[in-house]
Amino acid sequence: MSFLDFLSALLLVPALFFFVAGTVALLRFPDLYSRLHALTKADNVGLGFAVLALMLRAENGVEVFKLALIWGLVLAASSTVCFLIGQEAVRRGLKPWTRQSP
Amino acid sequence: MPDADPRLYLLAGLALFAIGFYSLVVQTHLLRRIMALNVMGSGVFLAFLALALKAAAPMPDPVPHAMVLTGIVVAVCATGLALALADRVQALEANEETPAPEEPPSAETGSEPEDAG
Amino acid sequence: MIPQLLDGTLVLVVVALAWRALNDRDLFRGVIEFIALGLLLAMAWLRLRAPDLALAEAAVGSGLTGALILSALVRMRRREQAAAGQPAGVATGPWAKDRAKNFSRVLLGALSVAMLGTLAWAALSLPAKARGLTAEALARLPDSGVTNPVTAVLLNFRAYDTLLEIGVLLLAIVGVWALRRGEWPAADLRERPLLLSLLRWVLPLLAVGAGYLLWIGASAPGGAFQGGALLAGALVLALLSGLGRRLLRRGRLVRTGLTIGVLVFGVAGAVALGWTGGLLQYPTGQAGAWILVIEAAALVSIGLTLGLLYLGGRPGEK
Amino acid sequence: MSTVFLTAALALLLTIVLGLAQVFRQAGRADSLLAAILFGTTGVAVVLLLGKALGIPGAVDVALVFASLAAVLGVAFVLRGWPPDDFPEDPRP
Repeated sequence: MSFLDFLSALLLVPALFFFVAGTVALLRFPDLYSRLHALTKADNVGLGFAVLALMLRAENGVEVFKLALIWGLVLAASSTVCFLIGQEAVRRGLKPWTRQSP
Repeated sequence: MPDADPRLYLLAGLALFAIGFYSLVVQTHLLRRIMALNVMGSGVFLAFLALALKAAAPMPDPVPHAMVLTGIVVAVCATGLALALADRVQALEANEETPAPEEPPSAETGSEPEDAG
Repeated sequence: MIPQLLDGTLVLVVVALAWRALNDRDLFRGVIEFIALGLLLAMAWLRLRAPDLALAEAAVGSGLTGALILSALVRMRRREQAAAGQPAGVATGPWAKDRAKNFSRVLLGALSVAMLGTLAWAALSLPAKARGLTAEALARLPDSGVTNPVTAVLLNFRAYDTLLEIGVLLLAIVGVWALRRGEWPAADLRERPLLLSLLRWVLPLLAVGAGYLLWIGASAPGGAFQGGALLAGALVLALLSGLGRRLLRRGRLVRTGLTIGVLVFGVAGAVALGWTGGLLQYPTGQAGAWILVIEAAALVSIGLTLGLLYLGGRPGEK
Repeated sequence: MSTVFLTAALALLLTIVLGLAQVFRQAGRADSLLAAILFGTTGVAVVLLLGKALGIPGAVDVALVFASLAAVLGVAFVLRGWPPDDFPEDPRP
């Protein structure tokens, strides 16, 4: 196992951590708005680490470029979609969760 | 990396087919029935590809792959057509029950939906 | 150990999701589970070493079919509410209490299980190794004009299948147009500037991606179907945001685009018949160019057809 | 090395199973779609890792298509696919 392999495997650890964190957040957070964070933040960071790990093991430059493109696409798309969902939820009158609410 | 066991995926495909068949008959909502047809199709695809993997000398058999590719695209087209038909059926039923709420333009298309399917 | 675990998990989740998707009390959740099923199937195709199909499933199975069914669901729900005049219950499942229905359900379940058992017995008694057509396909691959075996089968060895399939696509869109008039998806982009800024670069990217998949299909996973599905995704986005309105007004252009696949394919078949004496038997040495031209035309037709299916009817103003 | 990638793919698949639990239990409509979008992002990672572990070169393209079509699905949901009678529940304790 070369140094690059080791580094690549090491990068997968935070990737997994963030993915698990995103899923747990989806399960545990109290309302739609907070659950949106699980999508936009944790998962995208996790994917970023996974992409980095795979970039180290890529065969050529084209693959590195494609991986970067995938990450950019997911970042832009998921944040836009999350904003749209949040906006629509506000328009429909969904109240954000507060500690006081039942 | 060893290949997947074809038998496992074969059984899964058959299970999807059986589930789809059961739901197709039991469920009454048209949308569910359309989804059930899709699931049955996916089961067939899964079984087909598992069989293709059995011939994995240098690579899986490309002929079933091409057929399933055709099948996937035809399935989505059939789904689109079926959804339009289901919509017509629902519109006609709604018109029968209540005297024309505000059913916009679709009523003027002449023929019954049945003879287009 | 790890591969077996992965296979087992994947298969279990696929079967469980299929059951839930079709029998969930809440129809909307059923649709969501159906979409997730498409996603997992794409992974299964990858595991079965069928990347061509994973591409198609990723685009068509989970993306387009999901969007189609979701919009149909909302349309039906709106009508149900308008007809009933009350907030309709979530699902109209067959959860009737009466005995006769339950009895027939049990009977059907038994029948399904029996069918599954018979099929499984038949399938498992097949020989473990099959010869298949791999060797034949690979032997003729150098003559086919492409190096991706799946594309070779689709557009050379069994090109008549594909010709008929493009015809089926045309029939489907004709059927949909005969049945209904499509709705104008009315989204106001001025309210959603962020969406506009996303579309500004995603739409061109999708178009470029479609071209890329078409080009690379000759030598690697990809081709007209996958590219067409990407194009359809771009068209759906354009229709949703109202940017596609201008395209739809140009009816003749749309109709030409819808038929160009069948036309080019048919003309190519006729010319090849006169030239070499075999239907869709391309002249020696030129197969690659023929395939590329046919695929390019098919890409436009497939993209337009799948995208316009989302409209759910013929375009046209009131 | 491919075992490492395969193990990571398996772990991500398990998080998808976990997320499915969120869909299965009585959650709101938008929430179950959120879970589906989450599967989209996780699915991209699974496809990439699986493709690397199995040595399938086309997997990067599959992930690319996945990523772009996830956007289509999300936008389609918000603009045309959100049932009009949503939000009977929420927030839940």
